[in-house]
Amino acid sequence: MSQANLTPLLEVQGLRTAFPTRNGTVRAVDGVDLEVRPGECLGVVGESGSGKSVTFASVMGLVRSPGFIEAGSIRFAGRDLTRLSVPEMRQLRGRDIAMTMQDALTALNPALTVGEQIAEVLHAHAPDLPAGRFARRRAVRDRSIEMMRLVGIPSPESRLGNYPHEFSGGMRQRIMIAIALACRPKLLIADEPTTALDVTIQAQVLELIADIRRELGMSVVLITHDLGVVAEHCDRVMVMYAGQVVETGPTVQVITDPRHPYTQGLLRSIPRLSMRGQRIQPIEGQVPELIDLPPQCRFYSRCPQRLDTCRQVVAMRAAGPARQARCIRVGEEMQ
Amino acid sequence: MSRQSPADPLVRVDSLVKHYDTRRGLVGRLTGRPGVLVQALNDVSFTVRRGETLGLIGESGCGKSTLGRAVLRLHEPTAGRVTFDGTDVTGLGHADLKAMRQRMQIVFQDPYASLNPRRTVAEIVGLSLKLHGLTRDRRELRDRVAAIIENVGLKTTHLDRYPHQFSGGQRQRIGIARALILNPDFIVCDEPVSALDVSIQAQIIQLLADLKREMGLTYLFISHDISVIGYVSDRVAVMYLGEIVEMGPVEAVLERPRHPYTQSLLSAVPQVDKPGPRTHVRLKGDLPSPLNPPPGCKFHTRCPLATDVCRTAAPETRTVGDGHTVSCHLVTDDVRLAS
Amino acid sequence: MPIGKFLERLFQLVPVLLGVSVIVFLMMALTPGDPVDIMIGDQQISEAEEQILRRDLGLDQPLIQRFATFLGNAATGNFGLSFYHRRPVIDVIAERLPATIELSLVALLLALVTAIPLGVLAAVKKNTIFDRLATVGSLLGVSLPGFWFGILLLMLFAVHLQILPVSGRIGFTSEVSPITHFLLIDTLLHGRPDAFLDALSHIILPALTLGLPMTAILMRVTRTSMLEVMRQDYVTFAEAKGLSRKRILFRHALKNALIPTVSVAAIETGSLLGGNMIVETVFGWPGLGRLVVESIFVRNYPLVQAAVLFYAVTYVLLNFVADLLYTLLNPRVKL
Amino acid sequence: SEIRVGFTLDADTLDPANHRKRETETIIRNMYDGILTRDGDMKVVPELAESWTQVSPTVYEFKLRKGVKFHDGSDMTAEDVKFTLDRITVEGAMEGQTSPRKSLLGPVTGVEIVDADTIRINLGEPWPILPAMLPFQEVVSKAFVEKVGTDGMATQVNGTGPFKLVDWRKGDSIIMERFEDYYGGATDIPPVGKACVDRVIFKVIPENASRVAALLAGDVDIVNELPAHSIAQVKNNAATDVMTVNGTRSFFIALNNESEIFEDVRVRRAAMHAIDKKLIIDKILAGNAAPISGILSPDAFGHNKDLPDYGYDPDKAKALLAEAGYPNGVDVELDTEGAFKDIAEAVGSLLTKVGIRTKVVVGEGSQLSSKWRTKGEPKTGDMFFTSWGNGSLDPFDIFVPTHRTADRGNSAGYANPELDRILDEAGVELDQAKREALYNQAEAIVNADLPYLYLWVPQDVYGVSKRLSGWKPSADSRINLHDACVN
Amino acid sequence: MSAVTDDALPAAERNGQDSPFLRNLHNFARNRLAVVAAVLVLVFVVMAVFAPLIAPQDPNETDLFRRLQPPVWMEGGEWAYPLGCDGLGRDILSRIIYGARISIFIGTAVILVATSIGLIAGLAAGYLRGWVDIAISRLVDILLGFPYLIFAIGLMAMMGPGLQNIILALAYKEWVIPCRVVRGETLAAREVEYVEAARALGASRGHIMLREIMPNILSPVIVVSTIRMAHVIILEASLSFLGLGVQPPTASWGSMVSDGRAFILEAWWVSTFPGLAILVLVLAINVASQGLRDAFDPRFHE
Ligand SMILES: Nc1ncnc2c1ncn2[C@@H]1O[C@H](COP(=O)(O)OP(=O)(O)OP(=O)(O)O)[C@@H](O)[C@H]1O
Ligand SMILES: Nc1ncnc2c1ncn2[C@@H]1O[C@H](COP(=O)(O)OP(=O)(O)OP(=O)(O)O)[C@@H](O)[C@H]1O
Ligand SMILES: [Mg+2]
Ligand SMILES: [Mg+2]
Ligand code: NI
Repeated sequence: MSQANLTPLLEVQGLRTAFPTRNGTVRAVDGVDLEVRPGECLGVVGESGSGKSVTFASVMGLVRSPGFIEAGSIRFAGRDLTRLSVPEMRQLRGRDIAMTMQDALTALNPALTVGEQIAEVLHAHAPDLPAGRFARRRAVRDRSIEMMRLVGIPSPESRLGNYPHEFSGGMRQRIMIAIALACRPKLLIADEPTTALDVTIQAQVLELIADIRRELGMSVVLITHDLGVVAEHCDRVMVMYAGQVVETGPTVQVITDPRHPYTQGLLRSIPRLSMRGQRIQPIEGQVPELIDLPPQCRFYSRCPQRLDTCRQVVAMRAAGPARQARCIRVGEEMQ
Repeated sequence: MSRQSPADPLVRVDSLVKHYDTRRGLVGRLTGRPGVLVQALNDVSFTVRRGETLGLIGESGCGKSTLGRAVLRLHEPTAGRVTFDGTDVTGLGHADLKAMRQRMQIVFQDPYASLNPRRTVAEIVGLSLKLHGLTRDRRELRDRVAAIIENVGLKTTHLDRYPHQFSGGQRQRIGIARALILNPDFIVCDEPVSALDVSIQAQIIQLLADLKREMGLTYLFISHDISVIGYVSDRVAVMYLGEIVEMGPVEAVLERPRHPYTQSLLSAVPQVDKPGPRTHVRLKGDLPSPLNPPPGCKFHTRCPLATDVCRTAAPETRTVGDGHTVSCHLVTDDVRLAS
Repeated sequence: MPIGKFLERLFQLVPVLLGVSVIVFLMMALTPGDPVDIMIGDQQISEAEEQILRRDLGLDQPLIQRFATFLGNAATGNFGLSFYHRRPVIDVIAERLPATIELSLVALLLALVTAIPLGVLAAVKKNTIFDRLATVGSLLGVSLPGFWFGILLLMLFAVHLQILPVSGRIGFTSEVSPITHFLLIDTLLHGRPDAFLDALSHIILPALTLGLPMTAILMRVTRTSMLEVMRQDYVTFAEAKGLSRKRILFRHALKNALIPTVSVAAIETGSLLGGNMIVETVFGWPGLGRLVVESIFVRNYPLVQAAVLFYAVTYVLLNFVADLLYTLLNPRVKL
Repeated sequence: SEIRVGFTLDADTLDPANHRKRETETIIRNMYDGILTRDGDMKVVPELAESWTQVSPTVYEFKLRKGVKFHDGSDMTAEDVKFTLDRITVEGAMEGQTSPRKSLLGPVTGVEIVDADTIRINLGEPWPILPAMLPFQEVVSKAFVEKVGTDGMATQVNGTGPFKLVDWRKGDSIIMERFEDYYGGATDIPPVGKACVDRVIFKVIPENASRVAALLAGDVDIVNELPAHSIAQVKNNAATDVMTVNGTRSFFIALNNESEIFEDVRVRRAAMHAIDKKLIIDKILAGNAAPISGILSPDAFGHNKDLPDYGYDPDKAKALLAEAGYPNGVDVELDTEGAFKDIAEAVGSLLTKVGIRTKVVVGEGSQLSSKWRTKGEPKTGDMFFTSWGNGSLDPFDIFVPTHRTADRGNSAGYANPELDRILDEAGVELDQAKREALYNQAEAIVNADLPYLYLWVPQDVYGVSKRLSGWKPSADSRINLHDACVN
Repeated sequence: MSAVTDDALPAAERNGQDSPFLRNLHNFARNRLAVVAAVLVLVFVVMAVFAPLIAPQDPNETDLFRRLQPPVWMEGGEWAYPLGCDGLGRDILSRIIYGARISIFIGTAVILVATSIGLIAGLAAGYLRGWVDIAISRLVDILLGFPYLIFAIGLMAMMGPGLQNIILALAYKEWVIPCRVVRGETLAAREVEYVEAARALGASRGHIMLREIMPNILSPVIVVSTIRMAHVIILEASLSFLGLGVQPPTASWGSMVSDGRAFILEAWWVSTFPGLAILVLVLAINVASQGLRDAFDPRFHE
């Protein structure tokens, strides 16, 4: 995919999403900027709790109460989503931006057949469906079968009437993708589509997403914490840590030459066959709790290279063409 | 099986079978409706030598956890034998089994579900000492708990906290401490890192490796993450649908896999170090149901190389290298699949 | 498959019925109070005449023999003659049981149709005034006994407003020949909407009164499980699909939330069936409950024994229906 | 036109020979007539009979009315009357079973047909109360019984009464309509003729409050057993009124005469002086009861009008108690059924005030009855709040059972050979004046001995709609709707 | 790097070094509604204990001249008898105050006994499965399908009156409700990994049931039990009517409600006020126990 300067499909600026809790406000997303260009696949990596899901839940307008978007703008195809009314947002969801949930095992309603779950999104958005009641039903059914076939479910006609528990994990994930793609959205947000799956199934699913992306020319956001997945499938990557983006850039560059110490640590802590016998070097410590964080580099307490000067608010810095990282060292190197 | 090590194997599993009887209710039992047996383990045999880590990989539902639990007799095996340090564990009575449990422990996959949310760390970790009557003295109990807690990288100030106050990595450390406090010889690690963050996962793997070295532990290490298995194990067993299809030293199995399933598994692992699209050995379909496993070679439904013989006859286990065994009809000579 | 399950239910019925028979027989037999003495009441009677009566009632035999006879006869569906009605007990019960079952079912239905929307509403408006009021109201339903509400409703609707009848099962002009013995159904089968409305107006107050405690409990259960379900991933996913609020609440959330409601309702039908004596008395409802209580007081053994067995059977069958319903709601449960 | 009665209980059966319940009889009696009946003053008068005579101490002769038709159109004959009585009195006459009403006609040994219009009833021993007991039995059609059998009789009616059965909705209501060929009823109770209303419905409403509500709502025209505390409300309502009639049930407290405490007549008398009957009657029974000093109702045959009254006198009670050796009082228990709990408690608190510290213990009816009615076996309690009905208003079926040594209803455990002798004598005495004197004497004895604390005979209270006319309640608690009309 | 791990903990936990109990109590205190409810429950208990000091009248003093006297705000009411009088002219308020003794005692005792039995039976059925489960489940079915009143009369006949017997008679059938709830929860809990972990450590079945599973399934049991408490208090009245319940003149809320039945048309206050007392008590217990449960459940600490 070219890096042509097309206008971004999705552009998020200064997004802050917070959850008031008894112990204080959790700033789950704290000043995230990002953009997704048409046709591109953006990988989002980061540790559990780093705000990946909340960021995109904010984009979808699905932050669970008591959470709320404090600040920021979310522009999708030229429209500011934060300004849309609830019905307008509903119209948009599922039709223009679709999403698959982190856990395929719990994201499908156990009490409804998969056929119904696919059909209802078609009914809700009715993209070019015939008007008559009966004809419409038929069209929806045909479309559902087509979607199931597209995601590789064998004999879809007979399986429309099955319930989610009658499918394997991989198939459920595929059904969720079928639901997400039913209205041919412009943007697919795939939130950890493979964490619950086995490697061989994971490969199948990721391949499927890649194929469909190519076919439909849609943009994909692939949320994961597996750098391997990103390496294989994404054009660009965005690394998150504690509610902030710490590094972005073209995948190959970020992986071969990580600039942020967290990205470096992450890469180092992946066990590799080639490293047998050597010690892996895990990043010590834990991700900080996102309450009342001091105004300093969020990675400070775990950073092996920390300096006193890190105890200040650190902004994103350019780390090369189309690359940025949130570390004061990056600036130094550039200078 | 040749005796290479001076000592006998610590754990020896012979033809272990485990079927879950999901026939429900009286009528079912009376009429003996067939076809509702989950054949989770089918004739599994292996040994684990003292001080060794045997890695166990395979897809979800292939019977890894069942194997781990059956070895500890947390689930009663349907048939077969487990010998631990010369004692037949499968035949032990209640009291003997309890004594044996001091020497065999388990660390669970889910650090959230495996700790009782209403117990403090001290209670959780000290429980087994109390249960086995190893100490009556409260001070001593606490000291021992504190010692082990520090061993796994937590602090004594954590003793009176509840599990929910810890992060996943810390919880897994508590689970490890609980397993370690009885000073076991053998630990089944049932996917101890699957639920953890990338960076934390590394911490735990490292911890387990260090403990093994310090305490001379023996592990049965279950995971579906091949990189992790590759990193921690001395030998590897690959399971498919209740059977071990390939087993051998880690280098042999992971670098020169002989079974088509192992090969496809390996090629499916996304590699950070080689960014960009790759080609895989693509498997069709999903894992067949253990309720109703296919005849012949169980892998034939998904195997890209399956032949007629695969569909009818179960393959024998062949030795293809030093301690490297494979169950596949096709592996007569050194057939290697293109990746 | 339901056949197997059905057989199994029948199987389970055997020990339950045997247990119930033994308990009820022993209880009646061991309770002081002599049926003959009670029957004669304030009258003179000679020893010989008393013996005749005793013999006619079959009370001259030893206990063991009476029990054996009872079990043997019961197995063939013969429960003997009612001491007072001097007719086969089974006939007497058959005249009354449909009324009791009809009342219980309508009460159940009313409880369900009021409790579920209220529970949903309370969950949706969690912690609002409405929610609190609903909680207090539901406890009110449990704390104040049936007759209190019954008579209150009676005074309001029958005496002051005069829009509903005071007692009975149907008006004198609305008689229809019995088909199912459920008047609400029979009137419709006969194509008599006027009679149907009449029967409905008779059953509404007793059913409301009887169902009230159950409404209260079901409402709380629904509220709790609804809150639980609303947190599930599949509800969020439904939002992400851009479905309407109505569809999400009632199709996605409610269907799952009803699962515990149904199982609680199944347990509670037992107390509904066995607890309707007071309501039947207050509303002059010609049901079995009242008859049984009267029969206990006059030690009408055959009737009490048989009636208790019928209660047990009805209860088990209703539970079976609940199980069926359960599988409808929860496809994971296989019959 | 139609009359609806809000009635406490449903009929057990519609077979006049196969039940033992007053409520059942009340309902049946509107469809079946008896040989004899009672008028408004409780006097026994002929109904299906024209007249009767006592031929000898053990033989009664009845002349039957002519032209009486059953509901199915057939004529009533002497054959039917004999059949009716045989069905009740002969052992095993009802398809092998014996009528539970047999004991009500105790000494009847047989019935003879003298001619087409005359029958004779033979008795095994003199039994002067036969006429008083005959109103309780209703005449059935022989042919009909033979046709439908005992089973059929339970649910079908073919009587000679003013109303025919239309429908019996069990547990709910009994619907009857006027019998157009009715012979007119007892000539001594005018008006004579067909029933006034077209239809009569007995609607079963067991709950007191609901029955009252039904009356207030205009749903029913008559309710029985109107609770005393509802009287004011019914009276205040423009469309309804209250009617009362002296009842036949005597209320009393059995004192365990075998117990250490109540063995002493002074204690028994002390208890009697402690109870303010008038207060309780006024306050709890809304004035609707007649106090009694002996067992008999003031309306009963043989009632002794000159009995001394133990007035309410707490001081005297205390004194008597002290005299009996209880200056500091005694602790006793008063057993009662749940239905009379409040009255028992009121009595209990009055007793407590004079030192007979009473704990009210509520029990279930049949159990209390097995505890107290021991037929001479030893008793365990102290006091028992109870009652005995006297539908015939003849002392025979109240005095004997409650006071004769070891009899069925003698819950006091009272034993007085002298009284037994008087009662036995009165039971076979045919001279009514002598009988009366004997019972007067008996009343005087029990009034002095006080085995029971005699309390009162409550009135039967009915709530009626003001549109009702021609009806008044009857002391035998029948609801005879023959003469009742509505406007 | 000692500071590092502590950073990861929620702020509130860092200073929580005092005893867990105090911490729980502190947590409870923050739930205002629950505190109000708890205070209310306390008020009821105090009322019961000090009834003789609080009650304006002798609860058993009958005065037929005050029969069915209305509450103070109605015509004919007076301040000395603020909630009116019952059928024997006894002060309803005083009887409610005294009745708290019996009703709270019976309600609590029955629920405690029933819940304990139900807990043990439910745990055994759900954890041990097999024939234990079958036996217990069938017994539960038998009792659930058996009309209660018939049962009560039978028990009454066998045991006779007395406070202890009332409690037994009520608990006899009451236990099946918690039993069912517990069984269901146990079935789910027995598969949880911490239960398996305890088994792996060699814990006995008793230990696992009572120490591992039980504490974690209590909260639905508490919810059910508090609601059932209202039932029990009312049921006591039906026993009173049969002679098994509390004997007169002792006041109990249940029997007051049921005594009032006769007068409900003319004197609604006789049964309504004790009914409201039951309502308020149960409501308070409900709210307070939920608050307590939350406070003492370590998971709810955030
Ligand atoms: N409803 C909520 N209330 C309070 N905090 C919340 C809530 N939802 C999310 N958070 C917090 O927001 C932060 C970010 O969560 P998010 O789900 O985005 O993480 P993630 O990167 O998607 O992690 P994972 O890889 O586990 O999915 C976390 O610290 C989480 O605790
Ligand atoms: N208690 C049980 N009752 C019935 N079937 C069971 C039970 N436990 C496991 N199984 C079945 O046995 C098979 C093997 O399960 P097991 O948990 O051993 O797989 P696994 O390899 O550990 O999978 P995972 O990677 O998901 O943990 C599965 O099909 C599973 O459904
Ligand atoms: Mg996430
Ligand atoms: Mg597993
Ligand atoms: Ni790929």
